[in-house]
Amino acid sequence: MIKIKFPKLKTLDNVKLHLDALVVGAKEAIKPGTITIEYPRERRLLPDSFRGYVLFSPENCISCFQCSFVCPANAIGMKLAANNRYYPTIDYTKCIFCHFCVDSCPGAALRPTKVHDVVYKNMNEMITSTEEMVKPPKIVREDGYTVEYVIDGVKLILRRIKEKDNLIPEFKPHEKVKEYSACVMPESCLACGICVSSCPSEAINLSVKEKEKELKIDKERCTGCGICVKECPVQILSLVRE
Amino acid sequence: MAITLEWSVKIPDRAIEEKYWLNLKKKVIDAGLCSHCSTCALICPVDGIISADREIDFPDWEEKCVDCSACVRVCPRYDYTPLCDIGEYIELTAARSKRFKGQDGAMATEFMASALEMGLIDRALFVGRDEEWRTNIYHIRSVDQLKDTRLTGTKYSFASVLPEIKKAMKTSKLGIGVVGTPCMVSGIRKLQSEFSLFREKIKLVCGLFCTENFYHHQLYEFLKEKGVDFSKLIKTDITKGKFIATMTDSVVSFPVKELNDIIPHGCEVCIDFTAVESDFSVGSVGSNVGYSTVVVRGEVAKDVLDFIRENNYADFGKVIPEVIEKLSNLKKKRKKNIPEEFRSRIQEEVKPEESKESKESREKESEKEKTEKPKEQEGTKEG
Amino acid sequence: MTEKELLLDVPVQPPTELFLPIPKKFLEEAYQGDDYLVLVGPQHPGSGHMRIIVRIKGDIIVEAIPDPGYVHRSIEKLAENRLYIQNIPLLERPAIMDTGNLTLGYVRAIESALDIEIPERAKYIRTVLAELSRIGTHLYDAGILAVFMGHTTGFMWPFALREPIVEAITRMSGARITASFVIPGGIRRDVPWNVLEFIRKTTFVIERRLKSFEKIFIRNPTVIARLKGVGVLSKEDAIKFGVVGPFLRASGVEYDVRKVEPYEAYEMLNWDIPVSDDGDSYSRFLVRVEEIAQSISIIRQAVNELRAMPEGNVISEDILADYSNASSDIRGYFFKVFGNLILPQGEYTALTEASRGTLLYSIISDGESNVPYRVRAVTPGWYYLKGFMEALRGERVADLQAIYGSFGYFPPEADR
Amino acid sequence: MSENVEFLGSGIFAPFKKWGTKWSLWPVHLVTACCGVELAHAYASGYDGERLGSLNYGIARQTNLIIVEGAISRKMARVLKITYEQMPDPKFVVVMGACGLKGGLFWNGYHMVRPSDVVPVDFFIPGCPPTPESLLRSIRALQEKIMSGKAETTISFDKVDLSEIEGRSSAARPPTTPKFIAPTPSIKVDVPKDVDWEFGKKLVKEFEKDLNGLYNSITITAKNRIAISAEKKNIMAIANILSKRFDHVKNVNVIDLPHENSFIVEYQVSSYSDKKLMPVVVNIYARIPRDNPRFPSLVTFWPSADYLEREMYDLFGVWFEGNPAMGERFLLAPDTPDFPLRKDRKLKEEEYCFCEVRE
Amino acid sequence: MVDLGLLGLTMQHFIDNMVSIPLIQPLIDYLLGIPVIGFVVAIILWRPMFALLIFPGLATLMTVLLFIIWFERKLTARIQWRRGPLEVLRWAEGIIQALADGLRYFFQEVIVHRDAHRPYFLQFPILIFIPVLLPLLFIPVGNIVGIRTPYALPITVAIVSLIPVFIVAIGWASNSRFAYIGTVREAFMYFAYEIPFILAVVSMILVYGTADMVTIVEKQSIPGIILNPIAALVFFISTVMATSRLPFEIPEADQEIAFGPFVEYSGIMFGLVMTIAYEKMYILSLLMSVLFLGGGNGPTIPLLGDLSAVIWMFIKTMVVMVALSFLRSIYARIRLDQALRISWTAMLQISLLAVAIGVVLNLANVV
Repeated sequence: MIKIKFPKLKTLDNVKLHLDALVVGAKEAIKPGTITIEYPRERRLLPDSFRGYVLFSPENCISCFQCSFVCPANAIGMKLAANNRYYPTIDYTKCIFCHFCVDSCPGAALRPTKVHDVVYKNMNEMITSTEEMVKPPKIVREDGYTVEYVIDGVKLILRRIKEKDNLIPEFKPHEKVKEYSACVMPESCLACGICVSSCPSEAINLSVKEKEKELKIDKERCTGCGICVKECPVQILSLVRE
Repeated sequence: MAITLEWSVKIPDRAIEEKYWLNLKKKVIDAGLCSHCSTCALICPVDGIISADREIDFPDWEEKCVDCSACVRVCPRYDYTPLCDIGEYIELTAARSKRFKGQDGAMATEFMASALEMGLIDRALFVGRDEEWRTNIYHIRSVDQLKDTRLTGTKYSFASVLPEIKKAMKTSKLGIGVVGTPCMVSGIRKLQSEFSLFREKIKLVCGLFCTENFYHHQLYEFLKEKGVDFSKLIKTDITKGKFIATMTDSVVSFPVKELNDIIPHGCEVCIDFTAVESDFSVGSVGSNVGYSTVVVRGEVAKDVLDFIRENNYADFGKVIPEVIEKLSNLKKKRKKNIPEEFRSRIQEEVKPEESKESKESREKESEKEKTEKPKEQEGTKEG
Repeated sequence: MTEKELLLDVPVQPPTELFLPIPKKFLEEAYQGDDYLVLVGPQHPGSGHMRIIVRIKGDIIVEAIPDPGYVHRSIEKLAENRLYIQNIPLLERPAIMDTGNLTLGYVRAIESALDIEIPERAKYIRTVLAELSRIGTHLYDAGILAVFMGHTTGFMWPFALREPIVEAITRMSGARITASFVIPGGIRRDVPWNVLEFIRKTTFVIERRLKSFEKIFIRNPTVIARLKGVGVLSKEDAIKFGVVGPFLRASGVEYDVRKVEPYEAYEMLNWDIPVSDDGDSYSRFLVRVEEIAQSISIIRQAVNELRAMPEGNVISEDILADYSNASSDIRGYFFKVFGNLILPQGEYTALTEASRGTLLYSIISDGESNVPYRVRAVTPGWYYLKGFMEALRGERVADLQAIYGSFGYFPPEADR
Repeated sequence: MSENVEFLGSGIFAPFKKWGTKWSLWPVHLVTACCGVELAHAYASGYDGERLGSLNYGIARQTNLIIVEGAISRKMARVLKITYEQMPDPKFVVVMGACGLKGGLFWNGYHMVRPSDVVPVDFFIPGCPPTPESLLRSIRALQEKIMSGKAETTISFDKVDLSEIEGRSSAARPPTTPKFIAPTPSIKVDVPKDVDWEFGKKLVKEFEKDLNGLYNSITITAKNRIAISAEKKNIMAIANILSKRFDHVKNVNVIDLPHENSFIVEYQVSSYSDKKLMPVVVNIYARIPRDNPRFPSLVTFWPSADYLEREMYDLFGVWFEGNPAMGERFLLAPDTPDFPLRKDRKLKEEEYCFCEVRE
Repeated sequence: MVDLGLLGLTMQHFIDNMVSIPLIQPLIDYLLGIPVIGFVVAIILWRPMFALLIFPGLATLMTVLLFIIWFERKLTARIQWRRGPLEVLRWAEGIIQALADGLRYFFQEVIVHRDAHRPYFLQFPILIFIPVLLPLLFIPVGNIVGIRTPYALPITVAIVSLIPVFIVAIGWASNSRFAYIGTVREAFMYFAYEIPFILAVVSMILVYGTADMVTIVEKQSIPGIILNPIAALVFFISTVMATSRLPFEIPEADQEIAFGPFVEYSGIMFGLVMTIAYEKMYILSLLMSVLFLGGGNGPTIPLLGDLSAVIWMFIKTMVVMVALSFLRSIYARIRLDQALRISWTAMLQISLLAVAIGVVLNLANVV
């Protein structure tokens, strides 16, 4: 335990403290340690893992709804696109940029960017539909320099590089694991067809014979999104690893 | 656990060329056979079939029903094989629980509590009631939750117990115990025969002696006319042909016959008094006051009974089988309401001639019993 | 806004319709006596987002009644209908500058419920993040204390020193302030070596600039005059009114959750807790300054330990179950692993030492739903609000701001 | 505000008015929520808002810009309205942070208000908290709006046609919510756990000796955690005995069990003075009926429980007899629905799918 | 030639007492030739009018006001590791920031809230300019002086001490709770610094033996600060208190009582009220350079004639103002009772010591 004790000050120490303060002030006035980034003209170099606006690549998306489920602010809604698939749309009025969606997307369809300094004039412009999330957005930029925090020894140096920072970092997707859904207890199946109608990639098909119904899961088409496993009323489907 | 990518499911043939729900509606509900056991509400994948305080219904079935035939496969009354008499059993005793107090011996509660303790099941479904005695279902997971008085005691109105099984199955690991009327028990047995998942999950099924059940709103208005104040009502009972509603300050009683006009159709065609297909059935008929008659049928129920005996959670007593037979024959009189094609399927239980000495010994006991207090019960008793 | 409400006059009789949480008789009493009722309101430049109703006789405060709740965002009600992992950003919002400690508390409650042991590297990185946010919060409160006493340099320098810390947290987690980096079982992704090296070097920058900050603010005679012997809270009062954290240690009680119930890597590192006896505003401030020095030494030791450790495994195996390939970066498997997290039945209480004091999370789960039944979060601000109000009693009105700043009272954290 | 911008743009002095206001947008010191951290960073040495002439000033009368930092609760809405009315005329409002737009993380909270319903807003900044750079971008955008007279969003997207990606023949059935809430859960606060904690076992024996007959059960629920269940009537007696060894309260908690028609009220106490008892947290709890919840207040033994009890009255409606300031609203605004934390007060549910293509 | 016969003033009267600037003498002669403009130029360059309009007077006051507000923000920013006002005029480091603020105030709505005493609320900020600007009349620069009287110093001090009365009136007129507390604090501070301030001036009068500023300046072969440094220190500290600058920013403590007496002002009224403190600082630093730094004395620059005294005086005043605004970034605000204790105990004793030194120097009539 460190005992904190502050001695009673006599007038002489008081004057010394006054002088210390004035000397420090004067020293800073002459040789200041300015660390200001002049934003409109300069921009701070952000790490590639910065959590800014989110980009979307539709071909990797398996519309598994996981980004919409995980969003703490319910900012992601899955919208029915023209090709009858559900794609995420981000409502930036509610988005808190926690990137749980980027971390949950099994198909690595959502990518982070370094775009963050954006301002809107009204709120309904902030709901970006899926079509708008594919191409990198164009923002108003007035910066000529990029400032990087560099420390050597005890000095903090703001190194100014005279080029515009590329706001779209290259993104290496995580290594995916092939999973497909299979039935664990076929004799309890109701043949209700809910898994057939909720499978986003139409991997399960139901054929009706005269006295019985045939169900078949196409291992290649199944993307392992897990919706059928979740929706099955009797919970008899489960995801199986390759 | 065979993991397959292709499998087939047998489906029953259609009575009418319409969606299976319409088949069910026409052949069972409109035909007056529906006993409101709500097994179809349990199995419906889109939770469309509603089991509430009115007839079973599927509101917007045109676009919600996926025509999967599950409801038709599980309905016990679809091709109805009526059951009657006591059916074979391992043991027939009367008992009274020491830990709980219920309608009579509170043996259904006792059985479920000891099953929970044995670790046979981890979830028991009980019928509780709110202020207006409307039924709602409680998921009981521990013994001390059963102390709540609103759970025990008979509620003479329909309770949609089976849809709650669907919710309980999601998270119950060991198994589920259910208490229900004979029609519910036959619904569960039909369900288990069709889908193996329910065989594993539903471990213990308790049947109740039941003559008939009522829709809550009909019973509620009927009793209101009789002057029953539901806020002060503490117990309802049918003994000696009389319906007795005891309240904190007064008692209202009237002969059961008057209830005949509000008996639903489903109960008029039912002749199963002692829940023949249950693991064990409980009722107040045939045992003296404060005791419940327990008919142990399944092996599982036998182990639970032995468990109760070891820890002597209950004390046991005499049972008079004739009284039970008398009542089940009384209920068999309803055979005439069953439609033609089903009546042929009833297997009467041929009474084996009794060996002489067992008969006298039984008559002696019955006189002794009669001298104490003549008793003749009717109606659904929940021990 | 009805016309009457905007009438800011000085009435003779007490206002009839008033939305203050004080009983009517208190008002009449104040108006009949020669006391003066001052509302140090939420918009007042000298108070945070709350109103303090101060009853003063002449220049001496007779009684101070708080009117919190201006930033009450119903965190506990929202936490009851979100998944367990969706609560991590939610429970970090009361004090976003203290992101490491607040998320740590909630996540440790989950881990104590699931009985999982997190890998060694995750423990050290969590300690570094917690200590970084501790330094950040102490600097934030020093800045606010300075602005309350009119010392603009005292406001600007701590926020300048916060910039390298915020840069460190950005490189570590991706977000400047709200990192939401701690997840049940470890942290979201492994921190590469150059970022850890940057963090270690940041501590040297901060230490050097703190020396000149000490001369211009901490040892400044006017600051000493304003803080010495003001808002004294004796040891018995501090315990009686439930004060926590550095403000409890400043009144002489040697209590720090990191020492009493050690968690993460605090056991394996050697550091010490500063305690002072005189309990006035200045000792509260000095205790926090000494804690910055302790946190700096903790970070340096932790980064040295981390240098020796193999990179990679930062999420515990038993929570990943069959997605064990995601043990160095949760990307791609976050919802698959945590989507259906269910805690066993019971109540799990976890205590953590946030920078402003003891932080209590108690999660009650019914063992079946993947949504907590009840999450009770009591933040340090809510503990020492009572002690703060009692410390104001008998002080001068002009000192209200100095005591407010010395307590580092942050209403969003207190109101939750 | 459109008429503000018109006022600045009209008349022969227009260029001076615009130039003067452009380079002197002083935000008022109205700290509303936790985004204040990033506002402070924007005006501190890191980014220095004063470069653009914008000085963080203290009083509403002398400023012309309000930066609403984050969440506005019902109580703060009145203050925001009064501050806005106090400001002299050409005034602008910038809302900062997701909480200020549509409630962000607290979108379905019962205490939240949208600033755009209280005051007319010029610019909205996404982010939680938005970075200082986006805050200075909003000052720049406001300056452009003043000079050019019309507001411009600083981001533009270009659309992409999705139809050629191979999709489904017909729309799939959207999945249901991932949240599963057990219908009638059973809540046990004292689930025993065998943990090797010698001191705890000794402590439990001491409690059994001291409180003989007063308690229902004493269980060790985890290391350093003991739960004592008791009846409401002898809570005061237990508190009296325990307050000799434990000197402060760490938590007053109420758990609502609507299906069992009861509340569990918990007091978690610990001790600062006794070194060995420091890590121990003892949880004393009792059940009380739900319709007229009254509970003896333990303020006399532990004054530190005062505000915790008043908060529990505010949120649950449990009346703590003996607490001096019981009954008044403490945390909640007068117009909030009362006792909001009870389970039967439902919040708006999440919505995962805009199934029909909207707007 | 307009003949103001009735006042008996002819242009000649002005030309006799004209500022002599050899550098631009031919230009002035040419301008005097033009009938009307000549007369105006003559009046402007007439020494007393020059003192009023140009040097210590209006023109310099306006430029100094603009400069010092910008310089203070720039200096504090520099000490606080940041850049301060910049983008207004990027190449000149934002020097016209105060102009932008002033323009914004000018066009902002002036709110007079319902309970303020409307006439006084609007008049006092304008009336306060009388005590603030009047002393400029008596401050000499070389031989340029408004009115030369032997009682110049007491009059200046008397007028300067009138300012707090007006500030109290402003606070009373705005009838708001915080303004009320602000005015009470202003009154307290007024008692605090007035006595040491006057004693310091008296000690300097004793040192120089005369109260006429012109003779004081002439007598200062050795600058006053060396003669009586203690009086200089007391004068400096009481200037800090008078202009309520940190560490004595108690009346307008914007964190505690929201900008004191001026809390209700907005728009141009606030512009005027905000500049009072700066103008008072300008006057007192002029007075300090006259009394202690030998205002106007200094090696004469050949071609400028009278202007060299003006330049020296300007430099010395700027030095004092820079010193005053340097304190803003160093100190925190001390409490009112601490300020009173400092002024009534320490400052009073030091100022009595200064008077004693003054008496000694007077007897030894050093100067």
